[in-house]
Amino acid sequence: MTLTASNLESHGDDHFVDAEEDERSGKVDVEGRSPLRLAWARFRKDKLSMAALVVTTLFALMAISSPILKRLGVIDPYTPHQDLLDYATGNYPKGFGGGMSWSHPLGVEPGLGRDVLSRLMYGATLSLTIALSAALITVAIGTILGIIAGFTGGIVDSAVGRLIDLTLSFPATLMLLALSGVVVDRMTDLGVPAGATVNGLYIVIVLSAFGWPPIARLIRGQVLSIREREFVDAAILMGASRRRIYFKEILPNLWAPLLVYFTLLMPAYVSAEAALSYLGVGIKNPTPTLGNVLGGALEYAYTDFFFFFVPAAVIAAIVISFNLLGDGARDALDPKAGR
Amino acid sequence: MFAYTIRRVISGILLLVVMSVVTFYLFYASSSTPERFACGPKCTPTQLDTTKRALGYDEPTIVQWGKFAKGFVAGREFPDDEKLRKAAPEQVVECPRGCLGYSYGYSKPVNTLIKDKLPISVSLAISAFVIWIAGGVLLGITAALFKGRLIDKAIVGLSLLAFAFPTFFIGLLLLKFVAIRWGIVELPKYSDFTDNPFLWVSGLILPAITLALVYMAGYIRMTRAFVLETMSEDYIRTARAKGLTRRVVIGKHTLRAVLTPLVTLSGLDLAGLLGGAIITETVFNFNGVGKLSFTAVQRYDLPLIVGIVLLLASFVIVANIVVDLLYAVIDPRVRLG
Amino acid sequence: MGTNRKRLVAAAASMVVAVSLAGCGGDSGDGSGPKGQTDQEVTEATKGGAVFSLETAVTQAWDPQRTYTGRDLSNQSRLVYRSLVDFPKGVTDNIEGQTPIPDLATDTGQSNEDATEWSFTLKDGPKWQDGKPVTCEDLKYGVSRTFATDVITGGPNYIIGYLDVPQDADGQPVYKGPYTGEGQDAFDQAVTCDGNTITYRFKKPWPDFPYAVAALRSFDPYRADQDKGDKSKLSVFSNGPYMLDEKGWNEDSGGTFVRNPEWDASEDTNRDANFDTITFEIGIETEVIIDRLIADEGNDKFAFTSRSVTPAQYPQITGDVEARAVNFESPFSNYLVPNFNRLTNLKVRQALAAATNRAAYVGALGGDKASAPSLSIVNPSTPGYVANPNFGKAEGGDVEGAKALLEESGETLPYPIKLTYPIGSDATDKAFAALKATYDEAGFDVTLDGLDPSGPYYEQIQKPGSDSDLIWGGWGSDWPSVSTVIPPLFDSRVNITKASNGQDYGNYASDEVNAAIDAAAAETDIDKANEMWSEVDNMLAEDVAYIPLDTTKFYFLHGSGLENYVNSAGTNGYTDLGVLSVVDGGK
Amino acid sequence: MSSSTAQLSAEPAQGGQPGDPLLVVKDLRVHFPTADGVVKAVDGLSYTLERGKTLGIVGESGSGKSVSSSAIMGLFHGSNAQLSGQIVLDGTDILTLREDEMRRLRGRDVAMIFQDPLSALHPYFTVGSQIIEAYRVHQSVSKKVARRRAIDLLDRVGIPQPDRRVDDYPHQFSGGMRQRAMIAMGLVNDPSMLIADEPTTALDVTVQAQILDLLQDLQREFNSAVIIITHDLGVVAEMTDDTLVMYGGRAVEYGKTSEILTHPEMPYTWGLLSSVPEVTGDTSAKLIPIPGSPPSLLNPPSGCHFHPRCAFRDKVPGDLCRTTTPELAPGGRGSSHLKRCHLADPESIYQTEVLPEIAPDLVDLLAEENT
Repeated sequence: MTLTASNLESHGDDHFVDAEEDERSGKVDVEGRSPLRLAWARFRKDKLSMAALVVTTLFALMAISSPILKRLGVIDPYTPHQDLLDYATGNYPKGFGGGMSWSHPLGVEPGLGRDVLSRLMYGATLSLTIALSAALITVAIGTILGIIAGFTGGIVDSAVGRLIDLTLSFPATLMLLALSGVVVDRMTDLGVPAGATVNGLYIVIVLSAFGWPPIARLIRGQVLSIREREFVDAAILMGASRRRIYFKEILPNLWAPLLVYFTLLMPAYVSAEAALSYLGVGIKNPTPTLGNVLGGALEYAYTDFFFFFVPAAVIAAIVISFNLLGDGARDALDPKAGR
Repeated sequence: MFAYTIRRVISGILLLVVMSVVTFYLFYASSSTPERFACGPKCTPTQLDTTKRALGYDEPTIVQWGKFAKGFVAGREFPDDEKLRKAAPEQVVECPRGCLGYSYGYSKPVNTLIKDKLPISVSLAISAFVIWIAGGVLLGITAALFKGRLIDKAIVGLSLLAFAFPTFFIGLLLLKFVAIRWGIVELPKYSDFTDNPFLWVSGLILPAITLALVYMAGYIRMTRAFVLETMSEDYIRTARAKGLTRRVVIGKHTLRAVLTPLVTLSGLDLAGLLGGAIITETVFNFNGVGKLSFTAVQRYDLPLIVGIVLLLASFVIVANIVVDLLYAVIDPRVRLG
Repeated sequence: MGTNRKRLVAAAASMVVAVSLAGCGGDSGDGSGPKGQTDQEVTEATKGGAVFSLETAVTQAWDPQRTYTGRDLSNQSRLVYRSLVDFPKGVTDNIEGQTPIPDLATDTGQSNEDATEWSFTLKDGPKWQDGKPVTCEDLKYGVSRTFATDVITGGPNYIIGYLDVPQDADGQPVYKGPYTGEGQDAFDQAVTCDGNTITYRFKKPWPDFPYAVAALRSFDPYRADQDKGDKSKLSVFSNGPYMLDEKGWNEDSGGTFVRNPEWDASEDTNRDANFDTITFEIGIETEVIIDRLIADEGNDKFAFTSRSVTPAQYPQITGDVEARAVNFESPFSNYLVPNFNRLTNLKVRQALAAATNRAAYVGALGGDKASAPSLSIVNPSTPGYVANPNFGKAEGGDVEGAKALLEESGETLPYPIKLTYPIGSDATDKAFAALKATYDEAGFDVTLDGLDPSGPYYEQIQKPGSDSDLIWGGWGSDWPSVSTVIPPLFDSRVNITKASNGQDYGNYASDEVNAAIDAAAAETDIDKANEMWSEVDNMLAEDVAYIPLDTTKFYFLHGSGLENYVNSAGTNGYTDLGVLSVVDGGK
Repeated sequence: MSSSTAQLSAEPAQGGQPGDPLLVVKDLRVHFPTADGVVKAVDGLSYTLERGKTLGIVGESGSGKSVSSSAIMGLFHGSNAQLSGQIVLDGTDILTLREDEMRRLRGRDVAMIFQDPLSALHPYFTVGSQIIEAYRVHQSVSKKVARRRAIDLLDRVGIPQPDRRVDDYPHQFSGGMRQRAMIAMGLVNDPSMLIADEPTTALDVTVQAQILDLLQDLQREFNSAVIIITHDLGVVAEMTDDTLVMYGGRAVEYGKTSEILTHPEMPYTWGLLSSVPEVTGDTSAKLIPIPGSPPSLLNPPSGCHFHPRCAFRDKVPGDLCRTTTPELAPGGRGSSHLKRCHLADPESIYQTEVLPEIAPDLVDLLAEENT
C-alpha cells in the first residue's frame, strides 16, 4: 500500500491551463470579492464537491456525536448479546440479515452479539480521530520544516533536504510494522496507558513520522517563491523578527495548498489504519476501529456477506468523500489546477 | 554525466551508511527481547540469557553495528561465537562480502533468503507494473480526451472506487470469489518463469491485478492530468496551428511530453515494489521479500529486518539515480551536473 | 482468511500450547453433526497416491531436538524419525493410544527400582536413509545435542535438567553439548552405551520416562556426521519410511517427502506408510485452507490440515462436507491465573472464579464446536484427569455468588482488575470481551490488556512486579501425565527467580503444594500417583491458584480422496500419518 | 528562393476573387461557457485585411486580441468555445469548415507565430524536426527535401550555420534565434497570411528590432498579409498599415495606423499612447499608466466597458458611459477611422488635455501640421 502522498505531490503543482482560461487568468475581479469567497462560490457550483462536503460533514458529525451517544447509551459497541445468537450454529446471529432488528439496525456480530452499527460508528470515530491527529501532525511537521528550510536556506536547508532523503528512503510500510513492538514498548515504559491509547498513539506517530516529507518539499518550494515577493522583503526591512516573518507573513499564503493536502491526507490515513490493522498493528479489539472491525469481518465473506462488506464500504465511502472534497477544494482554491 | 553519477552513487552510499546506523539503533537498542523467539517455548530466563549471548544481542549496539559493517565490507562467518566456529567447523556458514547478516529465525544468511525470495517479488512487481501502466496510461488518456463526458466520468469514478477499498479487501475478494468459489482462475501460486511461463502468468494474475489496481487508479488520474496539462501547453497549440492531425498532436506531441513525468514516477514506484508488496504477498501467500519481511517482524528477526530495510532503501536510492539519469536521456533540456 | 494478527500470534501460540499428548475424548455420537474422534477407525488400505498437508504455521524445525510443536512432533515420528518407543498407530482411545510400544527398542525400557535409571536395547535392523544401521551412539549423540543451548534452541531444552550431569556455578549443566565438547566426561557418565544397550541416569526418579521418549523427539537418534548445527535446522536425515526429496525443505512454502528405500516395512510395524508422497504446503491462511478443503478440487481432494474450521465457516460444513469433518476435544487447556502478588484477598479470587462465565467465553469462541468448558487445569484426555469439584458448574458465570463473595471480601467496589491475555484471532478478543461483561456485572471493573504474544505478553506477565491481576494461560502437557501439567506451572522452586516467574505467571508459591508435588512425582505406581496429583489439584483450587476456562476443540476437515483418516491419541489428535491412505491408492 | 515558393503556393484559390480582401472578419463572437458563467472573450469584432498589408491589433492582455486570432486559425474547433459571426479567408468562411478541412488550411494558408517561442516550441523535438514536420504535413515530399527546405528557411531567417543548428533543441537556441526559428516554421509553407502574436514581447530590445526587420523583409518577399498582435504601440507604428485597438473583447478604435497614432479618438487609446515611452523619446513626457485594471469578461462593466477607468467620463453628458454601450462608428476624421466612444469632440480633448501631458513637443509639431 502506498500512501497517496506521492500522488498528491504531483497533483499539487499541476496547473493545466486551457487556452480560454489563459485569457481569463489575466482578469482581476473588479468587484474585489475576497479569494476565499470566490473559492467558496466556485466550490458551491460543483455538485460533486458539495455532495462530498455533505457526506464528510455527516461523517464528522457522526464522529463527534458517537462518544456522546455512547455515553447516553444510544449506541453500545461493547455489550455482548449472546441471547441473540444461535449456539447450535457456532453462535451465528438468529434471524434475518445477521440479526437485524430495530435495536440493531445492522445486526449483531457473530460470536459475541455486539451491535454492528454501534461498533462501526464508534470505530469510525476512532479511525477518524487517528487520521485527523496524524494528518494535523504530518502537516505541522512538514510545514515547520518546509518553512525553516525554505526561508533559512544554506546548511539548514540542506540538512532538512538530507532528512527528507533519509525518511523517504525507508520502506514505510515495513517500518510501520517493524517499529510497532519497539516503539509501543518504549511508550508504555514512559507511562502511556497500555492498550488502545498506546496503540492508537503509535499509529499517529509513525504515520506522521513517515508522512511529512512531501509536505515539507511542497512548502519549501512555495516559501522559496513567496520569499521573492515584495511583502516579505518589506517585512524584513521593517525589522520583523524571523519567527514573525515565518508565521505572520508566509503562513497565510500557504494555507490553500495545506488545506488541500490535509483533506487528501485524511482518507489516506483512514486506509492506512485499516491496512495496518490487517497486518496486526494498531488498536486492538475490543476497542473498535474501522480497521479492526473490517478485520473481524473478513472471515465472513461466504457466510455473512453483508457483515463482511459493510465495514469496507464505510472505509471506501470515507476515502471517496474526502478525496472528492480535497479535489473540489483544490479546484476551487486554484481554478487553474484543472481536472 | 559520469562525474554526476559517481557523485550521486557516493552520496547514496553515505545515505545507506547513515540509514544502517539509524536502523540499528531503532531496533537493536530497543527494550524488546528478540531472543525470545529463537529460544522457543517454555524458555527459562537462563536459557533466554544464553540465547541472547549466542545471538550476540548482549553486546552494545555500536559493536553489533561494527560487526555488521565489517561483515558487509569484508564478509563474515557465522555463528558469531568464535570458539564454536573453531570447535565445529562443519557448522560455519560463510557469508561473503556484502553480507547483511544471519537470520536466526530461518537459520540462513539474510542474503541467501533475499536471493531466494526476490524473483517472486520482482515477478509480482513487474507483472503488476505492466498492468497498471498499460491500463493507467490508456484509460488516463481516454479520460483526458473525453474530458467531462460520460466515459471520462466513468473512468475517473471507477478508479476512485478501486482506490477507496483497502488492497487486502480487494485481494481477498478476488481470492475468495474469483479463485476459490467460482474457480475462474487457478489458485494463485508462484511458479518459476523458467519452469513454465504459462503457469508463471496464470499463478500471478490475481495478485498482480490486486497490486496493480491501486496504482492504476493513481496513474489514471495522473495521466489524465498530465495529458490535459500538456494539451494546454503552447507547443501543442503550435502543433495544431501547423495543421497536424489530431492523431499526431496527441499520439506524438502530447504523449512525448507526458512520457517524461510518467517514466520518472513509475520508475520510483516500481523500485518501491521490487522489494515486495507486503499486503498482497500476505493475502495470496506469495513468499516474496514482502512476506519475508512480515515474517521477520513477527519473529523479531532483527538481522533480517535490518537487511531488508537496507536492501529496500538501496532500491529506492538506486532508482532515484537511475530515474535522474533517465530523465537526462528523455528530456533534452536536462543537463546533469 | 483471518487477520494476520493470528499469524503474528501463531508462532507464539506454539509457545503456550506447545505440545501435548493425550488423546482426546470422542464426543458426538448423536448421529448429526461431524464425526467424533472415536468414530474413526482404520480399515483396509491401498498403497500409493500422494497426500497434501495444508498448513498455516510454518514448521519451525525438522531437527528432532529442536522440535516442540505437537503437530510437528507427531508428523516427524510417523514420517522420518523413529524413537526407542512410540505411541501406537490408529488408536483413538486415550489410554491405549498413549501407552508406549517398542519402536527402535526391543521393549519399552527397563528401569531400576526408584526409576532414576532407564535402559533400552536397540533392535537389529533399523537403518538410516544411507543404509547405515541406527546405533546406540546415534541415540546418545541425539540427546547430547540438547545441551548445546546456544545452537539447539527452540526444543524442550529443560530435559537437560533431568539427566544426571553436575551443574556449574550458574546452575547450568557443566556439559555444553557435543560441539565444544566442554564437560563431555560428565555427560558420558550420565548416558552410556553398552553394545546395543543405552542407559540414561537421572537426578530424580522419572517413572514415566518412556512416555517422554515417545512424545518428544529429544531422545531420538541423530547422526553426528550429518550434524551441521544451526544449518541442519530444516534438513532431514531419515530412518523412517519417508525422506525429503532432492528439492529439500523451503522454510516458507514447505516440501515433499518421498519413500525411503532403506526403510524396511517388515521390521517397522507401527507405520503403514500407505501413500507414496506427502507434500507440505505451508503459510496459507486458515480460512483459505478450509475454503479449499470445502471446495475439494484437484489435489485438495487428498489434503488435510491441523487447522480447525473457523466459526465463520461453520455454516458451510453441511452435507457432503460434514461427512469429511471431525470434531473433538484437543489436548490443549486454557485457564486464568490470579496474580498472587496483587490479589491477596482469597474472597476476591473466589469471586473471580465464581463469576468466570465459561458459557459466554465458549460461545464467543464459536460455541460447542470450538471449545468446551472445563473444570480443571488438567486436560480431560490426560490419564489421571479428575473434574475438580471446587469450580462449580461448567458454564460458570455465577454473578450472584460472586457479588456475595465480593461483599464479604470487604474491598471497595467496583474492584479493578487488569486482565492480560495474548491477542490472537478475532474470536479470542471476543471471548475476553465476553468474560469482562460478566465480571463487570458481578462488581469488578475489568480492563482488558491484550498483548502480542511474540514478546510483550510474556514481558508483562513474567515480570514479578507485573501489574496484571488476572492472566490467561494455555497448556498442553508434554507427555500424557499430570506431572507435566502441575509442576511446571505451580512449583515455585522451578519457576520463580528474581527476574522472572517462569511459567508460574500468578507468582503462586506454596511450600505445602511444593511438598505434595515432590511426593506425587516420586511415586512410581501410576494410579497411586494420579490420586496424589488430584489432591494437589484440589489444593490449588482451594487457593484459587487458577481458574479453569475451557478445552480447545479440534474441528478438522479433509479431502474426499483420503481414507483411514484417523486422529490418533498418540499423534496429539492430529492426522495419524502412520495409517492415512489414499482412496484406491490414487489410481 | 522566390521562384520555388511561387511554385509551391500555386494552388487554386478557394473562391476568392482577386482584389477582394484576403480576410474579412464580421461580427465575430467567441464565448466560453465556464463554471462561473459565460466569458465573452471576443464580442462583435469586425475588420478586413488586404493581401500584402499589415494589421496591428493592440490591447492589454485579456482584451481578446489573442483569442480573435486563434479563432482565425480555427484553434477553437473541438473545444467548448461558442463562435459566431464570419471569418472569411480568401473567400471561405472558416467557421463553417469541418475540422479536417480547417486543419488543411492551418499552417499552409494561414500560419501563426506565437509569443514566447520557448514555450511554443516543443521542448523534446529538435527545431529542424518541428519545421520539417510543419512542411511535410502539407507537402508530400521526402524527409530529405523537407530537411533542405528547413535549412534554407533557417538560413533565410538569419540563423548562423543552419545545417548544424537544424538538429539543435529549442533550449539550445537563444531567445532571438528561437523566434527566428518560429518564424521560419510559420513561413515554411509560404502562407498567404501570417499572424504574429506578440512576436517580440519575450525578446530584448536589440533583438526585437532585428526580428521586426526580418518580418518586414519577409512580408515583402512572400507578399503575405500579416496581423501583428501586440500591446506595444511602437511596434504598431513601425510595422503596420492598419490598427485595431481592442478593449474588453471589443474593438474600440480602428483605422489607418497613421491616423490612430496621430489622432486617437478614444480615451483608452490615449492611455495606451501615454504608457509608451519610446513613442517620442521626449524626456519631458510623462508616463501615465491607465488607472485600474482590465475588466472582467465574465461580468463586464455596463455601458462602455472602459468607463470605470475613464478619466473623461464627466465630459459626457448624463450617465451615458455607464448605461449605454457606444457604437463603433466614424468620428470626426472620416469614415475610415472608427471609434467606440461617447465623447463628442475627442480630438480637441486629446490636443488640449492629453497631448501636452504625454508629449509636449508633439503638440507643437501637430500645431505646425494643422496650420
